[in-house]
Parts: sequence; C-alpha cells; structure tokens
Amino acid sequence: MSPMNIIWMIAMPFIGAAIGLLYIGISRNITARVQNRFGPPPYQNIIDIIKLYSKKTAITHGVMFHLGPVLAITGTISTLMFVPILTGNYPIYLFSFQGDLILLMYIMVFGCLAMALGAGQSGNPNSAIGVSRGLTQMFGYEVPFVIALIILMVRFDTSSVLDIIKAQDTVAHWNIFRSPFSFIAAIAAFLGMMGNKPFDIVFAPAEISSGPPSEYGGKYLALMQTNRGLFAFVKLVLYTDLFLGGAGDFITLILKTFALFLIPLFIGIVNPRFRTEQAMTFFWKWPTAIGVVGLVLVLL
Amino acid sequence: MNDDLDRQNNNIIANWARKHSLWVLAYGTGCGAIEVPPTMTSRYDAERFGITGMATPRQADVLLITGYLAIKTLKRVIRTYEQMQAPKYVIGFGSCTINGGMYWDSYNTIKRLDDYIPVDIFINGCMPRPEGVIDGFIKLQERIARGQAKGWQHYQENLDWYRANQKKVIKNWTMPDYNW
Amino acid sequence: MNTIPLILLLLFGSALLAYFVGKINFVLKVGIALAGLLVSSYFFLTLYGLSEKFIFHLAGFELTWQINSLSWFFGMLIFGLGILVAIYSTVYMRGKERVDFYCFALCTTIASMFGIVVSGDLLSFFFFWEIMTWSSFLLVIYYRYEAQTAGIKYFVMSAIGAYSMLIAILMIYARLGSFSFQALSAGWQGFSLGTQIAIIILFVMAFGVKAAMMPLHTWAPEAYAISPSSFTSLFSGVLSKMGIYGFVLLFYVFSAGKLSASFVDIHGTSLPGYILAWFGALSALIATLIAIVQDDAKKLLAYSSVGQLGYIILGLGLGSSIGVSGALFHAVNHTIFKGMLFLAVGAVFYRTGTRKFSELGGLISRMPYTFFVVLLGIITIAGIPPLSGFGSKWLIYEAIIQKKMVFLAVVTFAASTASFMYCYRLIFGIFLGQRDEKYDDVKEVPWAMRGPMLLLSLFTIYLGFYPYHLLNLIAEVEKTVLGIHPFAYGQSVLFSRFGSVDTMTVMNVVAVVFVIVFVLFSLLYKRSRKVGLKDIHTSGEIPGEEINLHYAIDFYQPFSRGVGAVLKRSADRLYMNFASNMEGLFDMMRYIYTGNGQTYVMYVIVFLAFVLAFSSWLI
Amino acid sequence: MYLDPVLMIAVPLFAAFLIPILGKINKNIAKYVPVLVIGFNLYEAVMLLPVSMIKPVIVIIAAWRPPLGINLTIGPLGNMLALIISLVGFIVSIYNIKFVEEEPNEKFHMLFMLLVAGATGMVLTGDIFNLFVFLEITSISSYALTAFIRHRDSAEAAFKYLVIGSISSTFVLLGVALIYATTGTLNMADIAQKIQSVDPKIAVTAMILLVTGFGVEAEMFPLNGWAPDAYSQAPTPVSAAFGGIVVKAGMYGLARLIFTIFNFHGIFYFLLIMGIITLLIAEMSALRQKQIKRMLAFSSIGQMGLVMMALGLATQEGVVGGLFQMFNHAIIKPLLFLSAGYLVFYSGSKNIEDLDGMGRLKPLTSFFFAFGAFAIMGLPPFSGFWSKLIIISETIRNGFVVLAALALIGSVIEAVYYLRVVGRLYFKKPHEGERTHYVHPTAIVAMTLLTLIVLFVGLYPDFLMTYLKPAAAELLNKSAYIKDVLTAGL
Amino acid sequence: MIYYVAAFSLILIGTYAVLVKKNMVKIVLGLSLIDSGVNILLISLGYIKGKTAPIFSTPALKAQNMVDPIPQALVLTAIVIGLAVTALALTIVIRLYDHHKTLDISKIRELKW
Repeated sequence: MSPMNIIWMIAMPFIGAAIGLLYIGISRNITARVQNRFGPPPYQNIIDIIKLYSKKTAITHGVMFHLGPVLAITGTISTLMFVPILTGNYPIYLFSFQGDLILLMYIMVFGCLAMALGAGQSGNPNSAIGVSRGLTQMFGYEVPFVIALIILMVRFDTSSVLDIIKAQDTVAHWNIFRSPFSFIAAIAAFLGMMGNKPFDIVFAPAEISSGPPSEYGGKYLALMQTNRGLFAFVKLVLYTDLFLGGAGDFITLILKTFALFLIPLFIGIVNPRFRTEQAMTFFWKWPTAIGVVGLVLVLL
Repeated sequence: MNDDLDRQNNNIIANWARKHSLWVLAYGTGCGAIEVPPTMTSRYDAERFGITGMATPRQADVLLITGYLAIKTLKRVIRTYEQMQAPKYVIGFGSCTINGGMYWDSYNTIKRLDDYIPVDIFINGCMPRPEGVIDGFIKLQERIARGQAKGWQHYQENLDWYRANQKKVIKNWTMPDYNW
Repeated sequence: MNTIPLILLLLFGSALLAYFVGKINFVLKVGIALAGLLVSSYFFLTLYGLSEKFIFHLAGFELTWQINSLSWFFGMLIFGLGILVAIYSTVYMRGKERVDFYCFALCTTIASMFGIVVSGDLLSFFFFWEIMTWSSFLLVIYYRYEAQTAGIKYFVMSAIGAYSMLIAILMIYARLGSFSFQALSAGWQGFSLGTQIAIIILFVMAFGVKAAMMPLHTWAPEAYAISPSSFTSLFSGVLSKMGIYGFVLLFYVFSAGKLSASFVDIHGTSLPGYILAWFGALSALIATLIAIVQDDAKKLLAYSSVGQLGYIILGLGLGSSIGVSGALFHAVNHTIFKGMLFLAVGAVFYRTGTRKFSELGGLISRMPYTFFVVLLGIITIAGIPPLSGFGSKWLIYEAIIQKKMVFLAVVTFAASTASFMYCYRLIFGIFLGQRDEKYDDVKEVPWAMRGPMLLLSLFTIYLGFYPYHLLNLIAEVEKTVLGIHPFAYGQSVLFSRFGSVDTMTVMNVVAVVFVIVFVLFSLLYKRSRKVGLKDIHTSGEIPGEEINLHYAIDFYQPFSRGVGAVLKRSADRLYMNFASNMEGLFDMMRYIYTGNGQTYVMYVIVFLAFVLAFSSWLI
Repeated sequence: MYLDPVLMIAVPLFAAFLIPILGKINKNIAKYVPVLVIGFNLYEAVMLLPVSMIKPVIVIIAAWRPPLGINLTIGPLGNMLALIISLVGFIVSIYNIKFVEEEPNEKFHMLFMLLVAGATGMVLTGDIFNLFVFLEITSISSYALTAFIRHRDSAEAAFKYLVIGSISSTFVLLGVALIYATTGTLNMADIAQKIQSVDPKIAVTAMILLVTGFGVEAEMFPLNGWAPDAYSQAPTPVSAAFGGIVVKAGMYGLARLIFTIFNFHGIFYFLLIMGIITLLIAEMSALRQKQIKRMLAFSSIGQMGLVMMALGLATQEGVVGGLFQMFNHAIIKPLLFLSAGYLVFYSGSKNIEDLDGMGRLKPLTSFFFAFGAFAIMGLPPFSGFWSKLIIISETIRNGFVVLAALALIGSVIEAVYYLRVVGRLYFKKPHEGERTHYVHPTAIVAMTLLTLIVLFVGLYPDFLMTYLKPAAAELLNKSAYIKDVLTAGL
Repeated sequence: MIYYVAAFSLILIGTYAVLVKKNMVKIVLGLSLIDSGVNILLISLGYIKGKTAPIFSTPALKAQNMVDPIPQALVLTAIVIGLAVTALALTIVIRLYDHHKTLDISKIRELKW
C-alpha cells in the first residue's frame, strides 16, 4: 500500500464530504432559483454543519443513539474505501481491489441501517415512522437498482467495478449508451436513494418532523449531515464509475458527478411527493419493467 | 462550566456560523403564524440569510413565538424551549408577546413573554410584516455575531426566577425538570 | 467399540436416564442431559477426519452407519448448537414443569439428528428421520394447552413428507434391492426418467417440509413460535438443516451429479436443480415479505428462517461449487445467527413473558448484552458486511450471476433487501423505542443464558473476517463426498470467476474507520447529556402514561398496503381449507355405518352376491 | 418341553366350565384361573415354537390318521398365532383381575376362557369343520361378552353382531358343505389336494362363501358393520380381545383358506383391493368419531385392511409383513383399548371430548395411550414401524405404488385422529370435578408388559422375524403343508 | 332333489326374513330358518336313497349300504350351535325389549356413524 494511497484514504472522506455538501448547497440554490428566489449561498450547508458542531449541548438517549451516526458515517466511509474514485494516471483505488459490486451494494446499507438503529433508540414515534417509511422505500428502489447492477455484471461478466470501468474506454462505450435500460432503472433507483422530492416522505418535515433524525441535534446532527454529503458523493462516484466510464481526474469527476446530480434534482423540483406505498409500487412498476427489458436484452 | 461557555461564546467562527445558519422552529400560535410563510417563500426569501424552518426543537436554533400565548400553550412553549439545544434564541413576534397586546386583559393569556422564557428579540407590530420579521432576524444575527444573544444562559442562571413566574400562571405544574 | 453407535447409545441413554432418574431433582436431569451431550460431542470430535463405517443387519435389511466429512460437517452444527442450547436450558427451563420430559425430548432429538447424518443407508435415514419428527413434535407441544394446532400441523405435514420419502425410498429399494447410498448413487443412472422425476419430487417433498421450503412451510411459523425458545433455536438452527442435508444428499450424493444426463440443462444447471433454485428463491422472497408484517418476534424469526433456508436451497440447486459452498456456508451462518436470535428472543421472553413487539420495546438499557447479540444477529442475517452472513450471501449471489440466472438474481436480491425491514423490526420492536413502565425493573438474563448467545456472536464475527477454516471444511466435503471441485479461496479472500472479496479487509476497514470516527467524535466534543426515554420532542406536549409512544403496531403499514396482494394469499389457509374439506368428505364415509343391523346384513348379502356374480374373474 | 398341544384347547375349555363351579366356592379364585390357564397356553405356545419351526407338529386325535380323523396341525403359522392369542389373552386376563367388577364376573371369565379356547382352536385345527365349530365358539362367546354389560347399547351392539355373525357362519357352513359334497373330505390338506380336480366354478363359490364368512370376523369391508358397535360397547378387555384375538383368528381362517386350500390367484388381487378399501374407509370413518372406543374400532378395521393388503401381495415378504402387522396390531390395539378403558372409566364418558386434560390427571394411563398411538402410527423405534415398512416396501416392489401411496395417506389420516385424542389428553384443560379412581396395579402390569413388547420388537425386530419367516413360508408353500399333514403318523 | 329345493327355499325365506322384517323376533326366526335350511342341505348331501343309518347295530350291515355318517355328525353339531345362537339371540332381544320397549330393529339405531 503506497503512502499516496494512505493519504488519499485519509483525505478522501473530507474531500468527498465537502463536495457532497457543496452539491447539496448548490441544489438548494437551484431549487430557490426555480422557485423564483435568491436562495442561500452554495456553502450554506457547510455553515450549517459548523454551527451544529459548535452547539453547546447535545442530548443522547443511549448507546445506540450515540453510535447511530458514528456507525452511519463509518458505513459511508467504508463504502468510499471500496469505490474506485479516479482511474486516470493518478488513480485513487483505495481498497477497490478487495471488494466488488455486491460488497458495495451491501456495505452501502450498513450506514442506513445504523442510522435507523440510532433513530430507533431515540424513542420518538416520528423517528420510527420515518424509519419504517425509509426501509419500505429502500425495498422499493433496491429492486431496480439491483436489476441495473445485474445487467452490468452479466453484460461484462464481472462483478468488479474496476473491470466495468475498464470496459467503458470510450464515450461510445459508456454504459449510459450501451445499456440505457440499465441506466434508466439505476437512475430511478438513484432518485429514491437520494431522498429527493418525489421520494422524500421519509424526512417529511411538516408531517413527521423530519423523520428518523427528529430527535437528533447538535453534534449528532452535524455528523449526520456530513454523512449525507459524503454519502451523496459516494453514490455519485459509484454511478459515474458504472455508467459514465469513471473519471480520470478530479475535474472530470466533478463534472460527471454534478451532471448526474442534476437529474434527481430537477426531477425533484417539479414533482410532488409520493406516499410510501406509492413510491414502493412506482419503483416496482416502471423502473423494474424497464430493467427487465434490459435483462432480457442482455440475455439474448 | 461557565468559563467554557464564555470561551465558546466569543469564538468568532462559531458565532459566524451561528449567525448565518438560523434554523427556526416557528411556534405558530395566534394570528402571527400567517406571516411566517411569506417570510420564507419566494417573495421575501428568508433562506438567503440561512434562515430555514425546522420541524423539531432538537434541531432548531430559534424559537419563533408568533403571537399571544394562552396559559395552556405556554406550557408547551416552555417545554419546547427547554428541549432545544444551546445556544438557542427566542424571538417574540408581535405585540402580544411584548405586553399582551389586544389580549392585555384576558384572563387566560400571558402578557409578557420575557417573564417566562428569555426573549432575545422582540418584533413589534400587530402583525409585523415580513420585512419586519426579517429585520428582527437580522438584529438577532447581529447580536449573535457580537456574542450578546445570551438569553439561554440567562435562563439557566435565573432558572428559579423563571420557574417561579411560570408556576405562578401554570397551576397544575407537571413539567419535568430542566436538566441542564 | 465403534464410535458411532457409542455416541448414539450415549445420547439415547442420557435421554432415557434424564427422564427416569431426573424425576428426582432439577440439577440431576439437566446435568445428565448436559453430561451426555458433552461426552458424546467429545467422542464426536475424535471422529474428525476419519471415515468410519458400522454395518449391521436388522429385520432383514442391511444398515450402515458411517461418518464422512459431510456428516461431520452437519454433526458439528448439531453438537455445537446442541451444547449451547443445553447450557442455555439449564437456566431457561429452571422452575418450569416437566423438565425431565424436555430433557428427554431434547436429547432424543439431538441423537436422532446425529443418527440422520451418520446414516449410510436410506432405511436408517428414514428411521432416524421419523424419530426426529416425533421427538421434536414432543418439544413443539411442550406448552401443551396452546400448542395443539401448531403441533398437529407440524406432525401431519412432517408425516406427509416422511411418507412421501418412504415411497421414494421403497421405490429405490424395489429397483436396487439395497438401501445403501453407494448402491443408489451407482444405480441412479439405471432409473428411467419417470422414476427419477418421481423420486426427486417425493424426496423434495420430504426435505422441503423439514427445510420449510415455501409451499410446504406452513407448519413452521406456529411450531417455532410455540415451542420453548431454547429448543426453537435448535429447531430452526439445526433441525431444519436436516432438510438441507437431505437436499445435499439428493442432489450430490444420490444422484451424484448425474442429473444432467437425464434432464435438460438450463444455464448450466440441471432442470431439477434449476426448479429447486426457484423454489428457494421464491421462498426467500415471499417468506421475507410475510416476516415483515409479523407482530410476534418468534413468528418473524420463523418466517425469516424460511427465507434464509430458501437461500440455502437456492445455493444447493445451482450446483456449482461456489453455490454449494455458499449454501453450506450459509447453513453454518444460519445455525449461528438463528441460534443467537432465538436464544435472545427467548431471553427476552424469559424476563418479560411476552414476545410481541407491540408489548415490548426499549429494553436496550435493561438487557444490553442481549441487545448486542441481536444487533450482531440482524447484521449477519441481513448479509451486511463485515459479519459472516455477508460471505455466504456473496457466494450465493456470485453463483447465481455466474450462471446468468438474472431473474433468479433479482428475486434473491429483492428478498435480501426486504430482510433489512424485518431485521429492523425485530431489534426496534424489542430493544429500541419506548419502554413500557412494567419493564422498568427487567434485568439482564443470567450468565448461563448470556454465555451461549455471546459465544455464538463471537463466531459470527470470527467467520466474518476469517472464514478460512470453515471453507476448508466445506472444500473437504465437496472434494470427498459431493464430487465437486471446490472453488478458489484464500485465507480470507473469496474468489469467484469474476470478482473477489477480501472479508478481512472489509472487517479491518470497518473496524478502523469506526474506531477513528468514534474516537474523534468523542474526543472533540464534550460528553452529551443522557435524557430519559420520554424526553422526546412531542410538539411541546408532556406525554402522560396513557399515551403510547411506542410505534410498534402495524409498523410497516404502508408496506402491507403495497404488497397486500402477496400477503393476502396464504398457503396455510389453502391447506387448512383443503384439510377441512377433505375432512368433510371423509366424514361422509362413516355414514356407511348406518346403525341398522339389517343394513349390515344387507351389506353382507350384497357383497356375497356381488362377488359371486363376478366370481369368474377370480378363477 | 411341551405337553400335548391338545391341552391348549382342552384345558381352557375345561377350565371355562370349571369357573362357575369355582365361583360358587370363592369368587376370587375364579379371577385367577384365566391367568393361570392362559399362562399355561402361553407356555405351551412358546415351548412349541422351536419345534414347530422345524417341522409342523401334527396331533392325531384318537388315532385317526389324516385325512380321516380330526387333527391339529401346528405349523409355524398356527403356532405363531396361538402365541399371539395366548399372549394377548394372558395380558388381558391380568388386566381383567381387577377391572371386571360387574357381576356375575365368573361368567365373564368363563366366556373369556371360551373365547381364547375357540380362537386357539381355530388357529390350531387342521379340519375345516372344526374350524367352523371353533369359529362358532369364538363368535358366540364374543356375542355374549359384547352384551355382558347390562346396558341398552351393548345389547344393541351384541344383537347386530349376532345377526351378522350368524348369517356369516351360515355361509361358512354352506361353504363347508359344498366342499364336502365335492371332495368328500374335511381335512384341509386333503381338500387342498383334491380341490384341484373339482369344477372351479363350484370351488370358487365355496371359496367366496368361506371368504365372506371369515371376512366378517376379519373385518373386511363391507362385512364389518358389527365391529364399531361391538368394539365400542363391549367391556374394555373384550374390545382388546376382539382386536387381539377374534380378528386374528378370523384373519387366520381367511389366510388359511385362500393360501392353502384354494388356489385362485384372482383372490389375491381381490384381497389387495378389499384391503386398501377397508383401510381407507375405516381411516376416514375414524376421523370424526366422537367416542374413543369407536374410533379405536375403526382404526382396528383399518389395520386389518393393511394386513389384508399385505396378504394379498402373496409374496414371502408381503406375508411376513402382514403377519408382523397382525402381531403388532394384536399387541398395540389391546394397549390402546386397555388404556382407553381406564381413561373412559375415569372420565365417566366414552366421548373423546370428555377426556380433556387426562394427561395431567392420569399421567400414566395417558402415557400408555400416547405410546400406543405413536406405535400404531408406525413411528420408529416402535414395532409398528417395521411391519408397515415391510408391507409398503413389498407393495412398491410389486409395482403397486399407488396402493402404497393410498395406504400411506391412510396412515396420515390415522396420525391426525390419534393426535387429536392425544392432543385432548395433553393440551386441554381438564374438566372440573373430583375423580379419585386410581389404576390398579394389575392393569399397570398388563399395559407395561404390552409397552415393553412394543419397544423390544421395535428395537430388535429380528427376534420376531425369525419366527415370522417360516410362518409366511408355510402359507405360501401349500404342497409342503399337504405333505406334512397327509404323511403324519406314518 | 326335493331336499335341495327345500333347503334353498328355507335359506331364502330365512334371508328374506332377516333382510326385510323389522321385528327382531322374526329376524331371529329367519336366522333359525337359514340354519335349518343349511342343515337340511348338509343332511341331504350325505343321504343316499334306500340306505340305512350308519350304525353298525347288526353285523349284517355293510358300510356300502349306509349313508355318509359325517354330514349327520356335522348337522348335529350345527344344530347345537344354531340352538345356542338362537337362545342367545332371544336373550338379547328380550333385553333389548326391556331397554327400548320395542322390537322394531330399525328403531334401535343408537350406535351409528
């Protein structure tokens, strides 16, 4: 393990979190513009986090409440470690040789579940309702997501992310063009994962007072917000790797991830919210149907 | 403990961040609640100052009391305030929170909110327009930046006084103790 | 003296001894059972790596008892969990009535399971299989008043399964004239296609019932729910594995990989294997969906058991080395985590007297060890790295995708995702959320109950990052018994044709990151304040005692609305309707006996006349 | 060392008529006479066993050699059945000592002795008319025993039994007459030899008449209308004796006729089909019975259906299975009846639903019942397992997979209704009310004996198999039988 | 020949009585009739016209001139058995009448199904 790799390992979570938070800030800004507002500055989320970290008190309901955010970010950082971030001349592979796509699918859940556990211990019924909705929705979007990944794995006969990146050497070979069905299914799942507008019933602030984290405040909330940014980044990088041929350098990475990030954002801005079971069944209807078409095609 | 708090109060970065990120828990009592949506939405767009609505007291920084408070409601307000994480600020909104306003002689409303929870900023008017509200927020931001918005500390230090006042109006006292 | 009969004698002997001598006092009966188990597992350990045979004749049939790596593998599960359960029972059963009966049935069950895995011929296999059925039935009905329907359902379904197996065994015997496994695997190719199909279907019926494969699972939830928790963990953890063992035998020993010769191949798997894989996948999915909406912790675990066994069946159906290894690995995992979880739920039941999520909650601060066990258990069961459940699921998925069975893969993954939901339900319903005031004084269970659970959770951690020894064992089984070339694996690395995962790295990464984050998080900021359970945001309202803050009833209500169509259909109701209709039909039969003596005479005369009329046929 | 086998019939007969006299002297002596006498029979049967296994013991009475005189033919089969009968009789008579309290109990013992004597005679005799006579002795004592309790239902049952029984025995007599008219002999071996030359139409008519007659005792469907009533209304030991003795003797008669005397292969298929029909209908009827003894009666019919099926296979293994099943049934069914009798006695009601919670009140008796239920379901390691295994195995080996499947379906139904009763014993809360009866030690001894036999045979079936194999061979090898009998005394 | 006809008509009449008559006493009578019929049949089997009883009362009698003795022995036994059965049947009928106050067999159907 080269020293460079170790440095990246330490730096990448911070960079990732910063980029992710920035994206979310930009998304707030864009949303504001769409709504004919001025909107907060793009770095607003970072301010929020600093503020939260500098809160003077924090309450905890117990061990799991305390560990929930910690484990959540642990899961996210662990996921990051197994995603190849850059593939160009100065690659950032971290541990991605030691894991594959299936590992990623599962380790991504680690954080969510940990957060759900923390939320559970808060004892707030709203949190529990939020978790219930979140897990249900997760069950919904994982189906098209899994289909998309299976299409890729079967098509390239590999489950290694690096190999999939390698197969997309030119723009024309990007999976977004080669496996459009897979991409559509995956993007639909992505909407759900990001928790953007049509699928944000999990955090519905006015209804269940922001759902799972409703009992979290102060430093815990800060950690969770950081996690949110980092997680968004990780997912974006993964999608870039899978569908946009990875990234050779940071600029490409940022361009590609941002482009990807805009999709759920714009869909979210113009759409109202789904109910939980509507969301679940939505995922099982159109994205799944499209994914199945892709599956049939890849088998032929 | 207090030294520590003071040190943090004067932390410039922290105060800057606090100032620019005010998460509001709008306690929509009375008629004032109607003025909050315009403040937040496109026309006045409070979000550009980092002011955002929050749903739970655990996450909020600012408690916005929008109007008169009946005794019954006061209980909830106190509870909500006590559940917020320090540093926390209270904005009294409209004349009812200042002196009872048009409910001055009502048998069942409180007159001066500051007697029960520490108010950092009062916004005058019946009702104050969104411009007034934003102005109040900016005043609060300035106080925060200067490290003057210390109502929560005041509440902690003079808890007995506040409790006495609260108990005076709230007859069946079942509140849990304020635990910090 | 041969070791196998010695072990069996020891176990059956301690069962009887515990029953008869155990009338005297509690310590004696549990002690005898435990001692018998310990001694016999010592003897069992000495059998490692050996291949012994014990041949004798009974009732004119040649019977063989043998030990090979496959039997040792399953025997390991039996004794491992058996001992832990026995230790757990020493406290769990204290003060309950009829402990002697319990000890007897427990020892008999363990003995019969051991008998099954050492059977070298179909007859003794069936013999022990039936003993296992009734002895476990005795345990299912331990809480007698409530257990009637569950017990009878279990028994009847087992009997149907066992009898279909009997037909298959005797069909084989009629053709080969021998019960031994070797003769069967040698003679399998001589069977006609129809015979092969019949034998496979009949065996699958039998094993499917025990392994709670989906359309045959209906006994499982009730039987699991009603049996004493200490036994349930053995029931789900090991006894259901006997069905899996049967599947292994059927597909890899009896037919010895010759299925491809008589059936078409689909995606490189023989048709029966492929169909079996689908059965497994569908039971994984549907059982998981049903598990999600349960309110009884043990029923939830029971359905989860059905689902997890579905994975194992799926892996076995695939037939490739990686699939079979995944299945066997998952079998071990399932033993461990279902053992843990049932023991933990039993511990909760021991302290609180209920298993309903709607009545429990918030026990984390009262039973932290149990919580920890359940936490590890659900992480494993959900297949989330870095614990051991991930390794086995990974192997199974790789096997499916390698074979390009994409739809199977979709179903399986969906099931796996859905399992997060019930996992959360389980831990939330019991340990998180609000606690009822009557459970404020609940204490952690004694060490004798904690120990086995914690030991099992250590195993999941250990296997989570270092599955090497287990994989060695599985490879040994595949090489020597199943005739499969084992797949490649490193110390902690699992390889498939198109991917690899290093479990050690995963574990290390997670552990290191966790430690760093935790230390930073705790060091940089002051300690946070612990507040009471009721100190939650409730819009300023002060929650009184009468307000239910524990969100546990209809936890996944939107979900059940969404998948209501699936949940509405119940195989159980179908069977019960069928059974009651059949019963009504059978009931008509007794009206033949009208009660009028003359009618009976009439029957005699008519019978005589009838037979006389057709007497020419008899000549 | 065995005594003259004639004593096996003569002693019980003599003792039977002695009992009333003894009863006049002392009531208690009468109770113990059956135990002694049937014990003697048991001794004889056991002692004869090694001898008869090698070569049938032919007892010539009054120096009239076969085929002229009456003779006893004690082959392995007859000896085996005599053993079963005397074993069951012995155990039941132990149970009787205290169970039968109703007056006049010496008459009960007398009738019981007659029953045993008749049944023993049936299985030992070599003469077809004697077979009829002993059948009648058995049946008449059965009728009387059925009606022993002075109750309206038992009288009704007895009357039905009597009507059906005497009609059927008339058929037997007609058959015997037909055979005698055509062959001019009554010795079974001689008949078997001479029947070859008889017009098959007459022979088959005679056979059908005889089969119908014995079928009634053997509980073949639809001739078994008497069985549920008689079983359920007779005193418990008598029910046990029906299952263990009367039916066995009837089945022996049936088997002897169709295997040794006649040689029509069609009858085997007929028996196979009748067996499975009997089995299925009986099991189905048993499913919803309300009275425990009636349920056991139907179960008994079902078991006999299985035996018929096994005999219908007409192969060595099949007949072994059938005989094994007969043995098991003869042991287990009395166990069930005896324990059920005590349960009924305690609860004061014959209905199953009144047995709720007896497992708690009467653990021992309930245990015996549950044990018997498990054993008769054919679960290992009890004896029922092996016989069922052999029968089903042989059925499948002969290609009757469907029949085997049907038989197993019958077994499943059997499991359901037995478990229901066992369930009621153990799972239901007991009804209110004081019950102070206790099981008398003699009953416990009797039931324990049966239990031990079940376990022993289940764990070590070879012991029994060594005796069953020659018995089956005897049935199948009729020329040897003819030779043995006709050359006896030369 | 006439014996055979008589025997079979007796059997048939008896069977008719058993099957059709509701009165239990008549059923018992029917049983007796069947019995008698069978007995006549048995006797007639051994009967040869013009031959004497098979008793060696005087030395002049030869075995060839006698009827077959065995059926007679059988019939004697059968008669005894028939008697016993009839007696028992009648006892039971009496007892049934005591309990049920009727002789109609179709009304005595408490044990059924």
